[in-house]
Amino acid sequence: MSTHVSHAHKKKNILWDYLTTVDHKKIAILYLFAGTLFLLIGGIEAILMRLQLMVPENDLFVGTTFNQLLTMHGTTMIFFAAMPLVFALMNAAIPLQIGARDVAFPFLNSLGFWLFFFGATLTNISWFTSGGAPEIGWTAYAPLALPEYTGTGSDYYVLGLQLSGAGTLIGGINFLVTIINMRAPGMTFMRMPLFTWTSFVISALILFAFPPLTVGLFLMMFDRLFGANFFDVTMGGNVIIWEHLFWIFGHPEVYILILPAFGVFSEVIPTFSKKRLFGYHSMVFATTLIAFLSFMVWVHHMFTVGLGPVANSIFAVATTAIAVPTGIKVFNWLFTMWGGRIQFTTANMWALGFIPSFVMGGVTGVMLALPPADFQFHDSYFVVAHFHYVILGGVVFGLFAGLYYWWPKMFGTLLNEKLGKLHFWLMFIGFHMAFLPQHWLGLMGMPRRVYTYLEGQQLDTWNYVSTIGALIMGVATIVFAINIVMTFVKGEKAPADPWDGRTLEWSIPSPPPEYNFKQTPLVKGIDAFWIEKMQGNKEMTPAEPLGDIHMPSPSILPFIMSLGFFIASFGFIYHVLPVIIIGMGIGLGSMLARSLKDDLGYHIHTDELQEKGV
Amino acid sequence: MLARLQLFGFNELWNPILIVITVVLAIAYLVITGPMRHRFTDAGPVPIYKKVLFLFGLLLFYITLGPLNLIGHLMFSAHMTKQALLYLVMPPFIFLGSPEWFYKPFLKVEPLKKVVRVLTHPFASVAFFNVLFSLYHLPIVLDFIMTNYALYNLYHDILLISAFMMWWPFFCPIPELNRVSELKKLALIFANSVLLTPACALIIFAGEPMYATYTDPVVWSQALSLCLPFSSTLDVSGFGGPQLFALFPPLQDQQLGGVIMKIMQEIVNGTVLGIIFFQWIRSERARENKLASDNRMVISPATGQNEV
Amino acid sequence: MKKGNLWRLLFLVSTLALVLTGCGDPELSALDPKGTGADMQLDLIMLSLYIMLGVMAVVIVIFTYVLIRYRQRPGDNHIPKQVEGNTKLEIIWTVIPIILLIILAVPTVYQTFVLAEDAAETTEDPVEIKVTAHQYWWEVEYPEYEIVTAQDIYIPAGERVHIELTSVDVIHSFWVPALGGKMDANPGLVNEMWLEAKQPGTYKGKCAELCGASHAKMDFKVVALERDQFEKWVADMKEPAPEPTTVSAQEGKQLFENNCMACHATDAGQKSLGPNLNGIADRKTIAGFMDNDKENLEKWITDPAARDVKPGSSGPKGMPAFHDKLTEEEISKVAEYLQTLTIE
Amino acid sequence: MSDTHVQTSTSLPPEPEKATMEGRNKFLGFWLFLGAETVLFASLFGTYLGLRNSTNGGPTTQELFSLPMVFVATVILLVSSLTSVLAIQAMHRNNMKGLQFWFGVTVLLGFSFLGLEIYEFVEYVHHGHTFTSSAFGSAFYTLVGFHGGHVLFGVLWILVLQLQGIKKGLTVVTAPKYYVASLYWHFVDLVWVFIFTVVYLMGKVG
Ligand code: HEA
Ligand code: HEA
Ligand code: HEC
Ligand code: CUA
Ligand SMILES: [Cu+2]
Repeated sequence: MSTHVSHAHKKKNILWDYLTTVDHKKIAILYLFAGTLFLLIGGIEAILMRLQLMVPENDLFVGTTFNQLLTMHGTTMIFFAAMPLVFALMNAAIPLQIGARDVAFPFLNSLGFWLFFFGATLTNISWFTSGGAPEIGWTAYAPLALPEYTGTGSDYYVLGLQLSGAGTLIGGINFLVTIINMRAPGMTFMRMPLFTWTSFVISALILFAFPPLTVGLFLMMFDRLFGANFFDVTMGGNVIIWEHLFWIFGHPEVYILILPAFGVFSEVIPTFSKKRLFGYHSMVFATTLIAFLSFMVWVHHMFTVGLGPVANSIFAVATTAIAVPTGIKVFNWLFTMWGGRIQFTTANMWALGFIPSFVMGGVTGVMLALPPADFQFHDSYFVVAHFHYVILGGVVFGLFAGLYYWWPKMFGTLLNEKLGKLHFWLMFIGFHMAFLPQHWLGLMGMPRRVYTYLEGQQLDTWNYVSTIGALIMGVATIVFAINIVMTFVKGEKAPADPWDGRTLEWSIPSPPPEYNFKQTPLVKGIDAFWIEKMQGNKEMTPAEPLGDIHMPSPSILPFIMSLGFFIASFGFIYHVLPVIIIGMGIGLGSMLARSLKDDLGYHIHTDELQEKGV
Repeated sequence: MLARLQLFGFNELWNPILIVITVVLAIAYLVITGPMRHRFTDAGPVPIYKKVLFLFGLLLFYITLGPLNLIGHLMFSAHMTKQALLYLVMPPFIFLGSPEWFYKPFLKVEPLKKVVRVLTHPFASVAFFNVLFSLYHLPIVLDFIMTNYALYNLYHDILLISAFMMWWPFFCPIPELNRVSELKKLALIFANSVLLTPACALIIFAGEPMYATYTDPVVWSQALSLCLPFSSTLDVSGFGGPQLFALFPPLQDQQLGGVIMKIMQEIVNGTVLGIIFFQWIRSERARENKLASDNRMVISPATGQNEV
Repeated sequence: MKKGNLWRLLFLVSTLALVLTGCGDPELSALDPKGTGADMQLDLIMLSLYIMLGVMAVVIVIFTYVLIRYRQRPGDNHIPKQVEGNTKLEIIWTVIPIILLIILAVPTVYQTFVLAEDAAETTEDPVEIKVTAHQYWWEVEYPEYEIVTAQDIYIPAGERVHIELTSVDVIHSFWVPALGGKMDANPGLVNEMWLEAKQPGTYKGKCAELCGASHAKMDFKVVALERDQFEKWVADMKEPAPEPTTVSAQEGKQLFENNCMACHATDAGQKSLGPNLNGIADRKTIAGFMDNDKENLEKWITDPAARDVKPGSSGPKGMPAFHDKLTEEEISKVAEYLQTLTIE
Repeated sequence: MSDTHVQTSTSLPPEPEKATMEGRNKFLGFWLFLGAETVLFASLFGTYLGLRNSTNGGPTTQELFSLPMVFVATVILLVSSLTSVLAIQAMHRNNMKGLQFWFGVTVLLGFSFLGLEIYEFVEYVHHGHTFTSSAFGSAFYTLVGFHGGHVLFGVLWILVLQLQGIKKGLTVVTAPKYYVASLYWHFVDLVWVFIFTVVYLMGKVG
């Protein structure tokens, strides 16, 4: 066995390169594009729904069709758009922020992506099948999701989520290990950038929250495909079990989405206020506390199920408690800006727009958490308004902030600031216009998930306004798309440190070389790069001499493995045994192949490094 | 209900023997941390707040094993309150209240040290306590244990010991034995919360009263007579059933019990999370300062980086 | 800075607009409560709303101030002082929210228990109503009066009635915003709640849990009557319907007995696969949402699952379309017959 | 990162499974994975406890379970846990033969456990207790079956590692694999102890 497996660095075509890559920076780009694609799909679904609801008794999308739209919109947005976009940023930034050359499990990283991608594709393929898309809401409550009531769409939902959920779990473990084991010398936990911290915490949440979903999906799958009776009341089943399992997962899931966004803001706001983050330690603590509490509140989605006043009260109190750590964060951001020098870059605009929008959504969350009030709010448009405020005003704004902020690091080009600001303003206005009126709609008696409403219930005006808002968001998205295309066509080249950044990722070239850091940096405190800059250094102090760098080899196996499970899923849905066997064979076979063949990787030698002269 | 408690005598309700034990323990503590301190090596003075913590722990000890123990046989929610206080709240207070030097002599004894080491293996002890605790609350197990004197005492002693073992890694009084990193402690707290959830959830969401001890008059009075202090001669068979004392209907009482357990545990774990976290910050600061002075990596005051 | 103002403007405008348009449909809106439950709920909503507006105000004020005061001005390149934190401030913004939450928690817990009370707590011998949800209609049963009906729930005003909720197929949710919040109807389980209308009137009810294609149209009504009126209604319900007088209605009756009786009973005490049609002529609506007139009856019988009626409602347990079984004329006769099924 | 070089020398470090960064990552990652598995089984246990009395008129737990057989299965699994410990100890002594032998025994025991389980299931089916006969049936077979699936995966995995070991020997690359596989095996055994207590013992008593 030779240690000199020479440089597998031949030029390959781009497609093959991306299919086989195990480089976290490229995987980030894969996540980014897949996530954006599904964001567009989910957005179009949203706009179609809003068109149907624009006027009373409209008949554009009626009954099942509308239910399919809303199910696919919710599912796509949460699982196939927001999650991968979060993972895109994590992949792009975390290894760079902690001064690592790579993630802990490059191979698994790629596997995680492909599992997600095939899962998402699977679910979306349902549109083109005779059974149609799932029509059960993103929460897929039993027994509506049982074969007695709905067709193969529900199977697509179950299997698609199962696949992509496995991918997410793998991703979570990868990031946990990466952050625990791969930090550069001096990068103690209490010096980690906040985005890394929040990502670390959500990875732990993923670890604990996804298995209940997995189990729930298995039970549902067994009920649907193999005649089990978990949710079949006539055979002794219990429909509430699904609700518990789903929300034990579902509630932490919303924090899995929002915490990384919080992390992004904690990077963006200090950078563009030219000030270190106010109350760093309490920020970290608030993050862990939110994560801790997030497992104790799932019943607030089930206040009307009839669990009794004792359970309701207690989960109410536990839920409202989350306002405290969240409030700590909000005020810390405000006081980061206090006394700073605030620059209105596009990235920062998103962060600034986030603060009032999210707080607005957060406080309606607290209102929802009061059971007597929730008896009115629950399953009404008030809830829809709440979660779009936190999700759009929090998660989506966070993703955009992160994207405008790290785009130069990811692609080496700068997005156009003018278009960026236009994108922001259209989105901001459209967003408030679309969702603020939905609060009133809910209180005025409009249930959610209805494909229409009757005339003469005074619901017309606000629905109309809401739809206009959604259309404006659509225009905003088109502006964003133009910006991206323009940047690819003739983007401004980005310097290594375009924003006068504070953390390690800005100390290396944009885009970074495949090995990230030529020499692992030595970290001397919070905002490591800022410290160096303040000491007059242009670069980080290295923690090791220049030496050979070991890199993992690319591999097509993750793709093939995921493809195998993807194929097998069709076998399950249509009860075709050979297809199941072939698919599982491919999947397990590539697992075996991976286990048998050790990846020795390759080395980049010192002379090459010097040649590149970075 | 409180008035009905008069049916029990002073002896049954207040358990004088336990008072004596508690007082003796308190005096012993005060003597050891006070006049007898100098018998111990490296024995620094014990600050007042520590003494208060310890004595509060002892107070909890008495309340839970005394009056609450009795009421806990009448009402499930009181039973859960007792357990939460005894296993989740009391041990941290005892640990926080006892000075480091107090343990040292014991742990000098090599075999003892080994035993402690094994018993307090962080993940194992957390798992052990939670499993033991969850098992206890399975209806059959609880009903069985509650009506069996020897078993009852044995199980509770083991639970109490395992609770101390579980808390040890978090509050380990002796730095040398502290082998768990702060990150792991955080993970342990998470694991702790997760592990207890199924038991609580099953109790909270059960659709009907599950424990014969709190619903069936025969089992009830059997269990009750066992829990009376052994100096008691009260005959409870004439009391009728649990309904006599109940504040709530059995189902709500049971739910409340589960909820109390859950909420107490959340508060305790949340607090401990905070304590660990701020210890962590402090130790990192200390390390940073030490590094700074060792390596002369002084951070320039111009940047204001390390302003506190 | 611009952002802050804009946001406030938006907020103001919409609040204003809300005031101008009123609080919605008085038979439907939770903002215009007509029941004791909804009253309590609105009180809590308003209390929480005030607290939340206060929180918002604080955040917006600081936010706006910071953006104006500390925005980068041209030519300014100073490096701000790098502040690590401020314990006192941090304690303040931890403690104040805790206090606010405690203020909220007290009435919340209290009301949660009040809403879970037995109706008998305030009303002696409350009316018992069993509501069973079906895809997509509501069956209503008064066990003590031996009445079975559907869609319209009659209750005496000024009293708490006791409601038992369950479902025979999927999960539905029972919501009468103007009277009081909702409760799920779960298959295999029974939920209890109380409802009290302060004054007589008709209140709109909705199904609030996604239950299939026509979830949007699973409406119902709660009709509150003065006690004596209510008792009269009970008595009337038990009277057999008058025999149809016109020839076409009599033919309609014949057709009904041949085609519809398998699923629809017409005498008060009897349960049937579909809604009991006793008194259908006096229902507020047909199938929960359509104006009660002959045209709509015909439309319904012709094809209940039509796109503009109740899509998806002709499933295995639903009502079949009759356009290929009966002629238009026959359907018209059946409708005429149905219109004779009054209770007065 | 020079410690990631592949060592082929016969002198292994004392804890070969943690000698390289990859090894340490694998080690930690696997522990985390087991954490996720724990939550997975906890959810399954919760479901089972919620449904175990919903027999839908079929046989109840008391009528079904035969403790002696389950007890034998338990002993088999516990012994296999012990043999896998012996295997790892052999590995730490750099004794490839011992490693292979004890893992071999472990695999055999695993297969006999599976055999017993299949036999047991067949028995139950004869008593009318099937996957589709009631909610209890579904919950029972899902929980116990999931565990059975884990056992099956475990034996196959160890088998593959053994075959690989014949070719590759004991290196810092293969050592973490053995170690992780034995961790997995312990975990699977531990889950069984819970199944034994919660499903069988409690099913028999209450
Ligand atoms: C990113 C996603 C996200 C986030 C962050 C949140 C945050 C919160 N959510 Fe939300 N929620 C959702 C996504 C999210 N939610 C979704 C998707 C649903 C619907 C699911 C479905 O049914 O389809 C939902 C539904 C939902 C419900 C169920 C409603 C129902 O169906 O009846 C409830 C009830 O308690 C709730 C509560 C809360 C609370 C208390 C918070 C808190 O975390 C908010 C905390 C923040 C603040 C409070 C603001 C800042 C704080 C201060 C400025 C300090 C001072 C404040 C006070 C003293 C109040 N949410
Ligand atoms: C990440 C989560 C996320 C996001 C970003 C959004 C974004 C939006 N959502 Fe949605 N939504 C959910 C999560 C999300 N939503 C969930 C979980 C539900 C519950 C589902 C359920 O009940 O089960 C829900 C439900 C939901 C409803 C309620 C449906 C009902 O109950 O009947 C509505 C109604 O207005 C709605 C609207 C919108 C709108 C207008 C947007 C807008 O922000 C969208 C803006 C548009 C775009 C971002 C893309 C526009 C694209 C184009 C214009 C095409 C351009 C094309 C090219 C360039 C090729 N959403
Ligand atoms: C197979 C069963 C079945 C048959 C046969 C049937 N119906 Fe129905 N009917 C239903 C069901 C179920 C509903 C409730 C549908 C809904 O509202 O979603 C219903 C609803 C109605 C309603 C509205 C009831 C209300 O309370 O508003 C009317 C009127 C009606 N049917 C009339 C008829 C007539 C007339 C016929 C025969 C010509 C008929 N039905 C035959 C099952 C049936
Ligand atoms: Cu019934 Cu929605
Ligand atoms: Cu939630």
